[in-house]
Amino acid sequence: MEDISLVTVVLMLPLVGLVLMMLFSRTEQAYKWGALVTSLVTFGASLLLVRNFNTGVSGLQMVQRVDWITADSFTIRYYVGVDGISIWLVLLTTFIMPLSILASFNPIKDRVRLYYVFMLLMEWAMLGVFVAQDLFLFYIFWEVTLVPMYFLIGIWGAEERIYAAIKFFLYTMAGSLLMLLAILWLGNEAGTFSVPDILAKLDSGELTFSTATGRWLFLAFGIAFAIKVPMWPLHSWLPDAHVQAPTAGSVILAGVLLKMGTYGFVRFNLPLFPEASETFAPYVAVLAVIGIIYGAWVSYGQKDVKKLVAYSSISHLGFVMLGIFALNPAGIQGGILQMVNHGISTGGLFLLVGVLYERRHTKLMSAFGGIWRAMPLYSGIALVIVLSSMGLPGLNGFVGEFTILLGSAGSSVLSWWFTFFAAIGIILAAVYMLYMFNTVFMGALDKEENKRLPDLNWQELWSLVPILVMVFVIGLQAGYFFEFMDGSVKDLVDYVNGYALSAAGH
Amino acid sequence: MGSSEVAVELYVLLSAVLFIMGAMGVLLRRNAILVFMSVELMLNAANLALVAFARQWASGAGHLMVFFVMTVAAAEVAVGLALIVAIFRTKKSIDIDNLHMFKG
Amino acid sequence: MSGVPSLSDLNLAATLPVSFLALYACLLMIVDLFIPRTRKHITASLTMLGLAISLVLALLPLAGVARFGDGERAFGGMYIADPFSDGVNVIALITALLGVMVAYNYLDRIKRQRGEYYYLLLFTTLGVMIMGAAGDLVVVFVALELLSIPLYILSGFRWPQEASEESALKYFILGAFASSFLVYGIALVYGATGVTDFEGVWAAVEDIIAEDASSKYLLLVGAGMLLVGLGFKVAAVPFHMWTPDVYQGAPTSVVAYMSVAAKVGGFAALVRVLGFGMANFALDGGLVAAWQDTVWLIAALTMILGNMVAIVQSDLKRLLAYSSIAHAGYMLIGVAAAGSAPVANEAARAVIMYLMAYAFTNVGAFSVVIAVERDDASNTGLESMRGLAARQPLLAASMAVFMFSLTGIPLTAGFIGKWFVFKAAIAADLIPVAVVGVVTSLVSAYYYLRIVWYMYFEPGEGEAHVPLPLAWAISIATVGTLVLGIFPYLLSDMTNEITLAFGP
Amino acid sequence: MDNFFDLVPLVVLIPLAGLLINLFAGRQLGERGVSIVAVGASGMAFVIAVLLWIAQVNTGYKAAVIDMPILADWIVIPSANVTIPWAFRVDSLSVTMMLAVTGVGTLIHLYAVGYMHGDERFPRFFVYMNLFLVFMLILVTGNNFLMMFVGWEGVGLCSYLLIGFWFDKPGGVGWRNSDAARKALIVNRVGDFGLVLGVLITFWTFGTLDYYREGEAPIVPHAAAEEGAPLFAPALPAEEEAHAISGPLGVFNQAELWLEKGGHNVDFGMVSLSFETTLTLITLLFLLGATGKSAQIPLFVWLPDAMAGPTPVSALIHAATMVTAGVYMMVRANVFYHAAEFSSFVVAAIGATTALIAGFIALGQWDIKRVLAYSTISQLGFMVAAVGVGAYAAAIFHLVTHACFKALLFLGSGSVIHGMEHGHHHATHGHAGHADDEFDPQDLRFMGGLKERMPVTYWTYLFGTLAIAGIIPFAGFWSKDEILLDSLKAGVDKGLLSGYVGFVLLLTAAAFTAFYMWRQVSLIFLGKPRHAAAAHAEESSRVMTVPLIILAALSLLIGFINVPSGFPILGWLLGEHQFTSFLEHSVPYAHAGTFSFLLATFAVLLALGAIYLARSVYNDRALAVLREDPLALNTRTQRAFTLANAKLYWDEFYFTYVVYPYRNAAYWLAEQVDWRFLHDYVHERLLRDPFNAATRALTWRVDKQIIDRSFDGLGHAARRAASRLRRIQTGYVHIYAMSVLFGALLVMALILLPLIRDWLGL
Repeated sequence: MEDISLVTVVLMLPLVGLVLMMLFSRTEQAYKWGALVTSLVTFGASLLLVRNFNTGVSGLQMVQRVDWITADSFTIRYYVGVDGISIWLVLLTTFIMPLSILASFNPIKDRVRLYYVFMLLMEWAMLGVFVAQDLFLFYIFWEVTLVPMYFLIGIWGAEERIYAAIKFFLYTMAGSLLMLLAILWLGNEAGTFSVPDILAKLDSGELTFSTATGRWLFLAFGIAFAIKVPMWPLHSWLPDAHVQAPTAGSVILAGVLLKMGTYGFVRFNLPLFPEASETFAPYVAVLAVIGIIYGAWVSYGQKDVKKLVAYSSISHLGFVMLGIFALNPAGIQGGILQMVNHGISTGGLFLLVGVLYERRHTKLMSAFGGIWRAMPLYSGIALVIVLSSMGLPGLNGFVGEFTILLGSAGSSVLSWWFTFFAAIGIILAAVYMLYMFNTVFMGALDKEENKRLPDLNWQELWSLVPILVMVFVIGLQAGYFFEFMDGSVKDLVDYVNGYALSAAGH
Repeated sequence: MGSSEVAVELYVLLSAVLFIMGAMGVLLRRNAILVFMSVELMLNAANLALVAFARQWASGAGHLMVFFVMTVAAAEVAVGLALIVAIFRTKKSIDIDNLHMFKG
Repeated sequence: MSGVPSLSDLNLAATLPVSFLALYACLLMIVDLFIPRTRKHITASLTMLGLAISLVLALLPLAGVARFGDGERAFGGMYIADPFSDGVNVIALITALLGVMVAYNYLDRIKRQRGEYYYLLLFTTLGVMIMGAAGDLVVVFVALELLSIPLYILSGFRWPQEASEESALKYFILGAFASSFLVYGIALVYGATGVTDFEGVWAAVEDIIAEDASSKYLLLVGAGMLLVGLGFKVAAVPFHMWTPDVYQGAPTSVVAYMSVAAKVGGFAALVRVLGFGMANFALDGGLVAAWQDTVWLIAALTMILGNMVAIVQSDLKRLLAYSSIAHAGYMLIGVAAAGSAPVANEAARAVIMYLMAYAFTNVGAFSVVIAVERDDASNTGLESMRGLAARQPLLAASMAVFMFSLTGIPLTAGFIGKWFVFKAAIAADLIPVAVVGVVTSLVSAYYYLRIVWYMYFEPGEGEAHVPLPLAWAISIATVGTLVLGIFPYLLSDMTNEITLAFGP
Repeated sequence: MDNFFDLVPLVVLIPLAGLLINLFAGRQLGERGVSIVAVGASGMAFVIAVLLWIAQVNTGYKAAVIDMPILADWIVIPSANVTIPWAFRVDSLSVTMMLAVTGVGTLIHLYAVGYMHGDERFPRFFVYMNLFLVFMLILVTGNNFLMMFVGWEGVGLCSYLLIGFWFDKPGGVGWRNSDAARKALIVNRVGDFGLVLGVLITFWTFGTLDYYREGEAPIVPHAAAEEGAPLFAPALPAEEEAHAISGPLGVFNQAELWLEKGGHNVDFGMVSLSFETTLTLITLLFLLGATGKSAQIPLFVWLPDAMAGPTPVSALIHAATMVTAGVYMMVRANVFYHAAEFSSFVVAAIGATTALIAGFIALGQWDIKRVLAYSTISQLGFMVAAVGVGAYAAAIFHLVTHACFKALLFLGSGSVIHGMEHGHHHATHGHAGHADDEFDPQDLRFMGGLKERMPVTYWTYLFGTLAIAGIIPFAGFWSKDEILLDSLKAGVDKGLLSGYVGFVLLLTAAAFTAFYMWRQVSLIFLGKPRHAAAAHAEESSRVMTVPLIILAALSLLIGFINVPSGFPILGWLLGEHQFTSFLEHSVPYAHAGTFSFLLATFAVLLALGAIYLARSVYNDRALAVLREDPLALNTRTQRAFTLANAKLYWDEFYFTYVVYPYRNAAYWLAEQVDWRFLHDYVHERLLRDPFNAATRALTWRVDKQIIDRSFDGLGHAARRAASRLRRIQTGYVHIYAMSVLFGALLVMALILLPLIRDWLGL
C-alpha cells in the first residue's frame, strides 16, 4: 500500500469531519461549526493541492491507485488524481462549500444536524466526481451526489419541494443509467475500468471499437452529462430543482453539480470517443447556442428572481458547451474557466436571492424595488456579482466568455455562425440581468415592507465577500488559472485531433 | 418372455394424459380436498413416466426417484390435510374460492 | 456400481455444514419438547447457536482456510461441495440467523411463541443449502420439498388468523401444483437421457445433440418444466401471482425470511440445473438460444411487471412482495448469462453476490415492517411510514439505506449486485435484457423513493417498537448492506473462488 | 525624460485610489473631504498627463509601452498562442486623450462639487465619477484592443450608474431614470456585440491584439515612399515570412506589411478570406461598436434619455469624453480604415447623416439638455464623418475642441437649471400656495430673460454657442472647418462620393447647429422672464462659475493649437497644424489640413446667416408670449417642427419592432414553450401519463372485486346464475394456477420455437 496521496486527503476530509462530528457531539451548534470548520479545512487542503500542482506536467498528478475489486475478467480500482482539467473544479467545490454552509446558519432552523450531515456528504461526493479516474468509482460518486441533494431539496426546500426532489432524482438517474451500461460495455471490452488504462489500450490499438459503437457510447455518456448540464431541451428539471431547493442547495446545484456534466464531457467523451466528438461537435454546438439564446430569452420572461437566475444558468452553460466542442485549446480552457466563473457568479446570485428570501419570504421581483436605498451594502455587492455574470470585462465572467468565443471563432469544426449567435447571448445577458437589477434594486422604494429591511448580517456578508474577491481575481489575472490547465488541455486536444488525422489517414 | 411388449411411448402418453387431467382438476375444482387430489394425480403421472423410462433405460435411477416422490407426496398430504382442517375450523368451508381476503 | 459403497466413500466430511445442521435440527426438535412454553427464547438461542456454528463451518472453506473431505463430490456425486454451494450455504445461514432474530419478539407479540417455528426454519434452511449443493435431479426435488413444506406450515403459523391460514393454503396448493411440474420435468429429462445426475445429463445431452436424436424434444420440454417448477419458487413472472397474497397474509417474520430463502434455493438450483445441466445446449446455437432466450425473456417480463405493479401498491408488504418479484427478474438475468459457456462462472458469482446483497437488504426492509406493524397485523400500509424519520431517526435511516439498496444506488449492496449482474449480461452479449434492467430500476426508484419521502419529507404519526433482537437484526442488515456496498471486495474476493465443479 | 513614461499607470491608479478612499471612508470624510479627494485625484491625473505630454515633446514623440505594475499578464493561453497583457501605451494620441479627459474631467469634478452640494449620496457620486475616469483612461491608454474594451464597457457601466444615480426619485421619475440607464447600457451592448466580433477576427487575423509592440514604430508607407526608403519587407518563404511578420509586430504594422505584400489570405477556423475583406469586416464591426458608444445612427437613441443623469455627468460622460470613445477607437484603427475603402464610405455616410438628422431633431426640442444632447450627437457625427473621409487628425481635433465647448454648454445649462430651481423654490415660497405642478426647470418655455439674472452663465454660454456654431476665431471654427474642407477634398482629390455627400450634409448640419443654438440662447437668456422661476433665478456659486469661465476661455483659444497651413498671420504666428503633426507620430494617416479662404468665409457666413434667421424667428415679440414654437405656428414649417419634436418617431419605431416583440416573445417562451410545453406537457403527457397507463394495464387482473361489484346490482336469481358462471373459474387460486399453466405453455412454446422453426423449415 503506497502512501496516501494529497488528493485522497482532500477527498476524505469531509467524511472524517462528518464522522468526528457524529461521534463527539449532538448539539446543533457543534454540527454547524463542525461542518463549517471541516469545509474550511478541506479548502485549505485543496489549496495545498494547488501549491503542489506541477504545471509542467500534463498528465494526472498526486495519483493514488489501489486495486479495489479484482475479478478474473476485470479490475476496478480506487484511482484518484488531479490534472489541469479537474484541479480548478476541485477548488471550486471546496470554495463553494464553506460559503453555502455559512449561508445556511440562519435559514436552516429544523433538523439542523441532518442538514449539515448531508452538506458534508454532498461535498465528499462532488469532490469524488472530480478526482475519480476509474469509471466505476466515478459512477459511484456521480450517483451518490443525487442522494444528499434529494434530501436537501425534499426536506428543506420550498412549497413544491417533493415534486422537485423526485423529478431531479429521476431525470438525472435516467441519464446516468444509460451511462452505466456504456461503462459496463467499455469495461467489459477493456478488462479494466480505469480511464487512463482504457485510453492507453485505445492508443495502442489493443482495444478498438467500430465508429458506430463509438458514437453509441458517446451518446450514452453524453445524454447522462447533457441532462446534468443541462443542455436544451433536457433542462426541464432545472427550474424546479433550483427554485425549490434551499438557498445553499441552489448554490451547490448551480455552483458545482451542473459542472459535473460539462466536466464529464471533457473528461470522458472527448478522449474516449474522439471520432464521435468531432462528428457530433456541430450538433452539440447547435444545442449549446440554442441554449445560450433560449436561456437568456426565457429568463427575461420570468417574474421570480430565483427562476430568472436558474434559467440564466442554461445560457451560461451553453457557452461552456460551445467552448468545449470548439475542440481547440482556447475553447476548452475557456470552457473550464467558465465553469468556475459560473459557479462563482451564479452561486453568488443564489446567495443574494437567499438574502432577500430570508427577509421577505417571496422571490417575486414585483415585490421589491428600490432595495438599493434600503440595503446599500447588499446592493453594492449584488451589483458586482450581477455584472460579473453579465460578463463585464475585468470581472471573471468576461474572461471565460471571451476565451470561449475566441475558441469557437477559431474552431476547425464549428462554422463561425456559432460564434455570431453566441455573441448575441452577450447582449441578451445584459437585457435580463439589468431587467432584474432595475426592478429589484433600482426604482422608487415604494413598498412599506421594504423600507426597513436590515442590511447584510455577518454570515451573509462573509459568505459573499470571498465570492467578490474571486470575481476580481479571476477577472484580472485569468492567465494564472489558464496556466494550470494548459498542459492537460493541450494534450487532450492533440489527442483528439491526432485521432481525427489518423482516421482521415485510414 | 411376455409376448405383448407395450411400447414406452404409450406409457408416456398415458402419463401425459393423467398429468393434464390432474392439471384440469386443479383448475376446475373448488373443493380443496379434490384440488389436492388432482395434484396427487399429477405427481403419480410423473411417477408412471419415471417407471416407464426406468424400464426403457433399464436403470434404477427412475425407480429411486419414484420412491422419493411417493414419500414426499405423503409428507405433503400430511401438511396439506392439516392446513385444510385448520382452515375448515375457522371458515367452516374448504371452498378455495373463498380464499380471497387479499385484493390486488 | 461395484459393491456397496463404504461410509468413507460417501465423503461425509465434505457436507459438514449441512450434515451438522441436519443433525442439530433433529436434536433440537427433541430438546425443544423439554423446554417450557415460557422459555422458548432458549430454543431461539439454541437455533442461532446451531446456525452460527454451521455458518463458521461454511465460511472456512470459502475463506480458503480449510476444505473438508476429499474432493467436491459426496454421496457419489449426489452432493456437490464446491465453492458455489459454500456461497449458497453462507447466504442461507445468514438469512436464517436474521430470520430467527426478527422472529423472536414478533412471535411473542402474535402470541405464537412455539419451538416448532425455529426448527421448521432450520429445516427450510437445510433445504436451501442442499439445493445449492445438489448434484442430481433427485436431490433437487427432495431439497425443494424440504425447503417448501416447512414454509407452507410457517406461512400458516398465525392460525387461527384467517389471513395467515389462507395464505398458507394458497401457497401450499400452488406450490404442490408447481412442484408436480418439476417432477414431471425431471421424469422427461430422465426419459431423454436415462440419468438424473447433472454430469450424466450433461454428457448425454452432448450425444443427443450430436446425433440430433428425437429425444431432444423430451429433453427440451423437460427443461422447460424444470424452469416452471423453479420459476415458481423464485416468483418469476408468470408464476409469481401467489407472492403478494402469501407475503401479505403470512406472518411478517416468516415473509422476511422466506422472501430471501426461497429465492436463494430456487436460484441455486436454477444455476445448477439450467446454467450447467443445460448450458451445453451451447453446442447448438439454435437450442441454447432457445432456452437462454426463454430465461431472459422471463427475466425481462419479471422485471417489468414486478416494478410497474409495485408502483401502485399501497401496502408495504405487498409492495415489497412485488419488489421481490422484480429482483427475481434481475437475478434471472444472471441465470440467463450463465447459459453462455464463457461467462458461466462470472454469472454464477454475480448471482451469488446479488443474492447476498438481496438477503441483507430485503430481510432488513421486512424487519422495519415488523417494527411498524401492530400486533393485530395492521398498520403495514405505506402511510405507516409517514414522519418516521422524526420519531425513529435510526430506523428511518436504515429503511432509507434498504430502499436505496433495492433501487441500486451506489455505496449500497444493491448497486454491487446489479453492477455484477449487468456486467455478466453484457459479457454474455445479452444487451437488450440489460437495457430492460436499467430502465426498470429507474422505474423502481420511484416507489422506493416514495417510501423515503414519506419517512423524511412528510409529517406523520409513524410510531414503531424495536425490541433488542429486532434492533440487532436491523443493524446487522444495515451494516451488511453498507459494507457490501463500500467494500465489495470483501465479498468479491470470496466469490472469485466460485467455479462450478463441472460445467461447460 | 523617458522615465516619465513609467508614470502612466498612475494616471489610472490615482483615480482608483481616490474612488477607493471615497468608497470606504466617504461617509466619514464628509462633503469637503470627499470633494478634495475626488477633485484632487482627477487633478493629479491631469498633472501626470501633462508630464507625459512634456515627456512626449522632449523625447521626440517616442512611443512607449509600459506594463501595469502589480498585475501580471491578463489572459495567457500558451497552447493557443494567446497573450493579452495589461500594458499601457503612451503616444501622442493617447496623451492627447488623457489631457482632454483629465483636463475637462477635473473642471467638471470641481463644478460638480457645487452642483451636487447637499445631495444625500454626495460621496457615491464622486466614487462613480472617479471610477469613470479610471475606465476612460484605461480605454485611451490601453495598448491592445481588449484592454480598450475593458475601458469601453467600464465607462458604459459608469454611465449606467450615473444616469440612474437618482434611481429612486419619487413620483416614478426614479423609474424613468433607471430605465434610461438600462437603455443606455443595453443599446451600447448591441454595439459591443460588433466590437467583440471585430476583436475576435482581429485576433485570428494577426495572432495578437496589441496595437504596436514595445519599441515598434508605426510604419508610414506614404512617408517612407516620399523618402524613397524601401518598406520593411523580409524576403523570406511564405511560412517564415508570415512568422517574421506576425511574430514580433503589432496589428497595425502587420496590416501595413500584409497590404504591401498583397494577396495575403486569412484563414482561421472554417473561414478563409482575403486580407482586404477581413479588414473591411473588422472595420465594419468596429463601426457598429462606435455607433453604440458614440451615439450614431442607428444606435443614437440612448443618448438623449441619458440626460436623466445629473448635469455634470451629461457634461463629462455624455458630451466631452465617453461618447467620443468610438471616434478615438476608429482613429486608433486608422490603418485599418485607411485600407478599407468601403468601410470608410459607410463611416462617412453614417457620420454625416447622423450629424444632419440629430441637428434637425435638435431644432424641435424644448428640454434644454435634450437640445444639447442632440447637438452632441450631431457633433459626434462630424467627427465620425471626418474619420470616414480620412481626416483622422481633424476628427481628434474636433473631439478636443468639442470636449471644451460642449462641456461648457452643459455646465452652463446646469447652472441655468440650478438657477431656475433656486428661483422656483424662492418663488413658491415667496407667495405661498403658488406651486404649479407642470413646472420643469429644464423646459425652455419657462425660461427667458436670464441674461440679467445670471450674467456669467450668459456670457460663457454665449462663448460656447459661438464656438459650436463655428464662428471665427472660436475653437469650433477651426476644427469644423478642417472637417468640412477635408471631406470636400476627399471628394475633389480622391473623387470619393462620400466626400461630396459628406460635405453637403455636414454643411447643412452646421447651419442647423447655428440655428438651434441661437434658438436656445434666445429662449434662455433673451427677452423677458416667462415664469416666476426665471424671474427669481440666481447666479450659481463661484465653484460652478469658475470652471465655466475657464472652459469659456478654452473654447475661445483651444482652436489655435491647430491653425491650418496657409492661414494668414496666425499660421505664421502660432505655427501651422501643430496638433496634426503632433498626432501624426501615432496616427500614420493623420494628414494636415490646408486652408481654403473661400470655404471658411462661406461656412462662417452660413452660420451667421443661420443665427440671424434664428434671431428673427425667436424675436422678442415671439419670446414675450411663448406657448408654442413660432416654427410650429408657421404653416410652412409646422410639419417639419412636429417631426423634429417627435424625434422622427425613432424610439417608437424601435419599441414597436424590437423591444415589445422581444419582450412578448420572452413571456411567450417562458410561459407557453418552456413551462406549459417543455416543463408540463412533455413531463406529464409524454412521460408520466403513458407510464401510468402502462402500469394500469399491467395491474389489470380478473379482479374478484369487479365481479362481486357487478353482482351486487343483480337480483337473487341472477346471482345464482352468475355463481354458476363463476364456478367455471374465478377466485384467486384458480387464476393463479391458470397463470402457472399458461406460463408453462409459454415456456414450452418459447423453448421449442427453434425446433418448430426447423421443423417447418423456416
